[in-house]
Amino acid sequence: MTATPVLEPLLLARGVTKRYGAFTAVDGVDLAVMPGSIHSVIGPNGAGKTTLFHTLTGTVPITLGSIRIQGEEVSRLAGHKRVQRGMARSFQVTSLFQNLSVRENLRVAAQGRVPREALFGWGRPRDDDAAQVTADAMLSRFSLTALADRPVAQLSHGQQRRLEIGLAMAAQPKLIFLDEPTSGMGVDDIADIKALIASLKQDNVAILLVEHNMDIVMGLSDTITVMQSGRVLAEGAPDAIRNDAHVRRAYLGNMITGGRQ
Amino acid sequence: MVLEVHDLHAYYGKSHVLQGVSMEVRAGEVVTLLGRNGAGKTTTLRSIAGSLTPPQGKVIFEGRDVARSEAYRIAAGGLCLVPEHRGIFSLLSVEENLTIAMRKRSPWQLADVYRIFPRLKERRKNGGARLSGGEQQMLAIARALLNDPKLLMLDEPVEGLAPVIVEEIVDQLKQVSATGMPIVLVEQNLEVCCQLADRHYILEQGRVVYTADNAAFVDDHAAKDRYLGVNVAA
Amino acid sequence: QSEELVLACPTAMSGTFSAIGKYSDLGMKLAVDQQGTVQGKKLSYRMLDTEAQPATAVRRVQEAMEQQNIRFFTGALLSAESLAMSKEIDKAGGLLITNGGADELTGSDCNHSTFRWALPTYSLIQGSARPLIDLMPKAKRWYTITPQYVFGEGLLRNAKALFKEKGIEHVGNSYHSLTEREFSGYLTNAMASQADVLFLLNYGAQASDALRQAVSFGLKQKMTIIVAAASGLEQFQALGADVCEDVYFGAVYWHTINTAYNKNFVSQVREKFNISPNYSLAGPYANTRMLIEAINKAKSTDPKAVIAAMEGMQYEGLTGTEEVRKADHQVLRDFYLVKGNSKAKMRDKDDYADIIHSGRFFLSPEAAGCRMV
Amino acid sequence: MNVYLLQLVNGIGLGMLYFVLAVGLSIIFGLLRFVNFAHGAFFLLGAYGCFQLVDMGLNFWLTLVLGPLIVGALAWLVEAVLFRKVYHLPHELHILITVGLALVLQEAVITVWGPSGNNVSPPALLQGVVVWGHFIYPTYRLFVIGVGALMAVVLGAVLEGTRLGAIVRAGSESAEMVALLGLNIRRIFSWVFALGAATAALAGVLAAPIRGVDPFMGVEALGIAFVVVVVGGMGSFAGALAGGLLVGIVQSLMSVIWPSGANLMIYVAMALVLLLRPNGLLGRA
Amino acid sequence: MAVLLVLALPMVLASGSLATELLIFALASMACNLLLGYTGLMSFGQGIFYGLGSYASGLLVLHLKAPLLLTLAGAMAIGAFAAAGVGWFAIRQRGIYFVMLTLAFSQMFYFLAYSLPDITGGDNGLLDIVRPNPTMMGATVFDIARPWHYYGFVAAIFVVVFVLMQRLSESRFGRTLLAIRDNEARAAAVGYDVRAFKLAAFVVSGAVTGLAGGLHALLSGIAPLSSIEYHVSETILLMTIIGGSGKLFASVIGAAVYVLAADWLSSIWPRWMLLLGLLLIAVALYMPQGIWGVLDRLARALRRGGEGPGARIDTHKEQA
Ligand SMILES: Nc1ncnc2c1ncn2[C@@H]1O[C@H](COP(=O)(O)OP(=O)(O)OP(=O)(O)O)[C@@H](O)[C@H]1O
Ligand SMILES: Nc1ncnc2c1ncn2[C@@H]1O[C@H](COP(=O)(O)OP(=O)(O)OP(=O)(O)O)[C@@H](O)[C@H]1O
Ligand SMILES: [Mg+2]
Ligand SMILES: [Mg+2]
Repeated sequence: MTATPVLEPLLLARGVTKRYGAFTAVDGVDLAVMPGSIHSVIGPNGAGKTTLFHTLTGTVPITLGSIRIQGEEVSRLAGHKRVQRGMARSFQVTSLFQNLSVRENLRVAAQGRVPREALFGWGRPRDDDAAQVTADAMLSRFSLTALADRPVAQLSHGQQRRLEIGLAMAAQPKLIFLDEPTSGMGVDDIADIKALIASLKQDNVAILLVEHNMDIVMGLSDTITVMQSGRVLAEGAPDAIRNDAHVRRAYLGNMITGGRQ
Repeated sequence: MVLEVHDLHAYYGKSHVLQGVSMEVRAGEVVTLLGRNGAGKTTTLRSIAGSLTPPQGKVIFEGRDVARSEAYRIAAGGLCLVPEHRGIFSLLSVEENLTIAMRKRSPWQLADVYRIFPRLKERRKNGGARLSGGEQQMLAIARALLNDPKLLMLDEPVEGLAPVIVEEIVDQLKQVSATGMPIVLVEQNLEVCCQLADRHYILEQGRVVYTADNAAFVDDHAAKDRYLGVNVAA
Repeated sequence: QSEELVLACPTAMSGTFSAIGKYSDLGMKLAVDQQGTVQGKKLSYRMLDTEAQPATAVRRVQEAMEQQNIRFFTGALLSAESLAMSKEIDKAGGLLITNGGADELTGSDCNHSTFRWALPTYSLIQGSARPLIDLMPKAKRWYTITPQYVFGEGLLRNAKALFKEKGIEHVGNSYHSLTEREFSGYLTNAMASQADVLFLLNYGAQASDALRQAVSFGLKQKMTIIVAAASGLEQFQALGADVCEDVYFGAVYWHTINTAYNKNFVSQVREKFNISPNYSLAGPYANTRMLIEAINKAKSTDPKAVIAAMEGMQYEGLTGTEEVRKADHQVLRDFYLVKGNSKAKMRDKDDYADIIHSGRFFLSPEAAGCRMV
Repeated sequence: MNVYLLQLVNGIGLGMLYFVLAVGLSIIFGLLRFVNFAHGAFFLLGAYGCFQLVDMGLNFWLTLVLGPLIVGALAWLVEAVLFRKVYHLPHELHILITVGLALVLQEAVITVWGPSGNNVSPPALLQGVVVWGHFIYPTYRLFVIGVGALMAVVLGAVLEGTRLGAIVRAGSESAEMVALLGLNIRRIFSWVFALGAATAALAGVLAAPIRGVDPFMGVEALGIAFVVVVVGGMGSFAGALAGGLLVGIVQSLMSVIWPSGANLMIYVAMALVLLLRPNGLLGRA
Repeated sequence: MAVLLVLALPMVLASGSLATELLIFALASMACNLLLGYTGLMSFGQGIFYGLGSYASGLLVLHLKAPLLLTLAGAMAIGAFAAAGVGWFAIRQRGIYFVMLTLAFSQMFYFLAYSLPDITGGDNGLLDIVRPNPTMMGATVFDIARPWHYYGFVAAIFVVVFVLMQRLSESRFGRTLLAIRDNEARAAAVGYDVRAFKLAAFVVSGAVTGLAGGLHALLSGIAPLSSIEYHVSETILLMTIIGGSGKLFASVIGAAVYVLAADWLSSIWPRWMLLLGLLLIAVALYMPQGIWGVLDRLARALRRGGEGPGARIDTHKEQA
């Protein structure tokens, strides 16, 4: 698995299409994510970013198109099976295990990488379980250690957003989907998250990022895909995108939300 | 003086989340409530709006103390909150979401909000669940306007919105406040705050630790660094 | 040994059949109070609430035998639980007199400890349909509605046999489940079959509903209606005279039975509880009287002796001289056919029907399938 | 006239009664998200109310109005003092409290009116039968069909069409948010609940002359009502109608095709519908 | 704690049959709790497995003269098997629709049992189910004919099952169920095949319920139709809710309270169900966490009073 030729994309999506009844939310999108790269998808509200995520991660069934991970076709694979192929995602609208402690949230997420250990998991989880170790690592990485034993329901929105990403990372994926990770976060956390995302590059994890914070998008992305009303409007390096006339008109405006150089 | 909050306290179970918040909103001004995650901004708004009942403290709205009176009475009185998670009704169509909030006497009517948010008009018949994050936010704000507010409280209204929309909303909010509507704004996006607000409050661990008018705040980098940790350098 | 002799009446006090329990209690009370002491022992009784659930019935019986060391059980009525208890009581060497409808009680599942005052399905059919057929020779087309469980099947089997013998055309039958309460569908079938007689083989509330709905469908005008086995006076009270008028009912007991014994019984019930006795009240009473007879005859309260005394015993009972058949412990006695009165013709508030025929009809023990081991 | 056709007509008659019986349950669940196992008990009360009032010499038509009103009022009270306290709790507690109430009411009925049933004769005007060839149908059941149809129209207009309908649906999703819009959700809930109970009672009144009254008709009715609601789609008002008719017709036709299986088939039908259309025939996702 | 209860019962209860029935329903209720409290599935179909369990053991004893343990194994097997079948359909549904679907199934199985009298004895049920003694190499280990002896036997089984279930609920499997209960969508998103887990839980629950049914058939010597009625499903569910979902021992308490209350009330007043109804209402109003919730809070209050601030911490540990 690890011995993948560098030039082969980790994720290769062709003609991804999602229809809700008559309405086409995603319309023939092509996408190629290189290993260890940060690839952002931006676009106005309702462009279809989240829906694209949903189809790629198998949260909703795809209507048309093909999705390959390291050459393996996964477009018809159930969402939970794609996780074992090294995909993980965070949700735009926070979605956690509200009644479990923060620590347990992370452990369960980490364990998801090897579900049969749970399905036939007769033993009690122990502190030296691989999953538990990962979870504890995540706790400190997201500076949630102080809250480790609190039920998630008691965390503030921002704290929950951070955990949201933590869950995605706990699966130790090759490719991680982040849907607006910083939405509703305090400015300081945004900085942390930015650093965090950057740090992921080191462990050679590829990131597919939906984000409205241009500071992060422009600052971190290797490639940016701009979507509008379900279609790809433009794709390219940050600078190219920043200077693309269409994109400006369609999206960035005068970049009120940070990212001003 | 539209709203006066005196020494407001709030608890979640044992955790003492608000430890005596005091603030005020004068006629026609926009006030922001800033602070790190978990500072207590949302809790403050919810306590004022009455969806949390503050065990201690006063909330004087248009001369009457409304603390500890029922949420729907407070809202009917014109203290109108757009909550953090938008509270869109997924069982209702977009239009129904709007109509249940409509008030005859409100200066804002359906036509007005459709003009501002054309996207909502397109999706009129869509279920509330079938909206993108941004669309949901728009719906929430539109709904609040129909509800004939005398004071608008917005909890992170542009969270997760695309810059163009953010601008639209900012302009929109400017218009709203231009009509003389007082607004309390909780927002993480300093840019937005500074564009809109007349005064700022900064919360920390459930207390107001800083307050200044806009002009002063814009230049007070020390405060921003200290309380919000923005490094304006980058 | 305590100087008290405690009888138990295990029956449904709560749940769907709680009406039975209510009246059974009165019946037991009357019989026990009348007697006072038997063989020098103070007579008393306990009601055991079976909740109409065999499992509960068995548990209550077990407890009664274990803890209060009760050996004599009378008045059980529901088929399923009677069967279950009969087994349990036989195991522990007690004695049960039941009014259960299931033929197995004195048939395939008969045993030494179990006696039955109720009548087998054979008697019900013979006692209800046969006289009616003789009464109306021209009514050749009969339609049956049958609940699909052992009791219903038994009735149907016997009815078919009788039809065969009498050259009656069985123009159709509708089975229904034990939980059915809506009979319009079946009635529509009956109507379409253009029968002369509608023969209802279901019991209790189901019979009431079927009949009530039949009347509302105007079937009375189109055909004669007969209910194989009325559950008793309370059923008439529930239905009201208008519904019952001109309808025929088979009856295991009816308060106007013309025997001195019964007259006396009825008057006592009237003065004590100022109601007229129904089957649920008469049954446990009769059972208990019968038991006491046997105990006195045996001059002992040892179940074995009492059983021996009861076998073949002849005694005066509500329906006249009754006899306990040794071979299968079935009580041989009369069954009645009554016809509903119009409101105008009722002499008192409970005079819903007149007895128009009575008689004894029994299969041989062999034919009934009882093999005592 | 062919027997299947007869059964079809008869099935419709049944179906209409089932609809009136179930629609209240559907409203209460679908909109308040409240599982009301006491619905059957309200039906029971309606029936006994009818018996009692008619017995006291009141005429049936008055009963038809009075019965539901009384029960509705009672339900309004119950909602205010009991159920309101558990809306926010999980479903299992709804079941607990409503089953409890159902038991209490049923046993109360037994203590007042005795354990064995009673008869209620339909009003003189409706006692006759209509005749088509060999087929006879009680006028009264035709009347029931009429009432059902009327209910369908009226309720339909109110629930799906009006702002009130929308508000209640909203409330079922987030009472807090509705309150934030300045609407007194609690009062609305009470009214809807009372209305739902009243319809159950109406069904009871209508049913009494058909099947008499007995203390256990409530439990039985509840079973049917749930099937109807689930088949039709929880909260969908038109669903209750469709479900009612479907169940009625299946039951009626089965009594020719496979009588002993009539009840079984009802549930088989229900399971099938749920497998093919997870939200019932007309339920919204 | 389970052991204590098992030992306490004989001292407080006069009737062995009652005590045994209590333990049997405790088993069924625990199985129900595994679904309700750990998986968030409110099953109205437990009666199916219970009923099939009793039929199975009845048939095994009657027709095959099967030895005790085999009989019970059979009951478990059929319970598990049926659960797999019912579950396979039912878990496609969520929320109240799931409840209703299971309810529909329980009705179906009732009518099925009802319309197959040759196998189930129809309305009369199966009779004469004589308890086989537990034997080892032909030799009777000990005689369970008398009620209290049988109680001993059931008690042993109860304790074993309880311990196993307890272990299961703390296992990685059980913890994952809790997560699924909490947020199905996310559980799927982090890589779990939610249906597989639900089905597994269903099968375990079915097996235990089947066992309970089997034990009951041997207790009463009959397998009546009423053992597969919807009523049984309801009772089991009520017991579980009364006890409080999410904690195994709570179900045991729930079952105990229900069985004892029913037994006691029914002996004092024919209208006892009215009182039972009031009890249910009271629990719903004042003990939303069930009776267990109350006891638990009491226990903590005491401990806190006893040990001062320190106590809060270890109570936290308990929860985690
Ligand atoms: N379940 C659904 N049924 C029908 N339409 C839907 C559904 N979900 C989303 N849509 C529509 O699909 C379009 C894309 O939605 P999506 O959430 O992907 O946008 P987005 O790019 O994520 O927007 P945002 O940045 O605001 O989150 C929207 O117009 C939305 O109305
Ligand atoms: N439901 C709850 N139960 C217990 N504690 C809570 C609950 N909601 C919030 N808290 C706690 O109260 C504190 C304030 O929360 P609040 O949501 O008001 O912060 P906030 O300023 O709105 O944060 P954010 O900017 O992330 O929205 C936080 O520490 C949080 O952990
Ligand atoms: Mg999105
Ligand atoms: Mg907040």
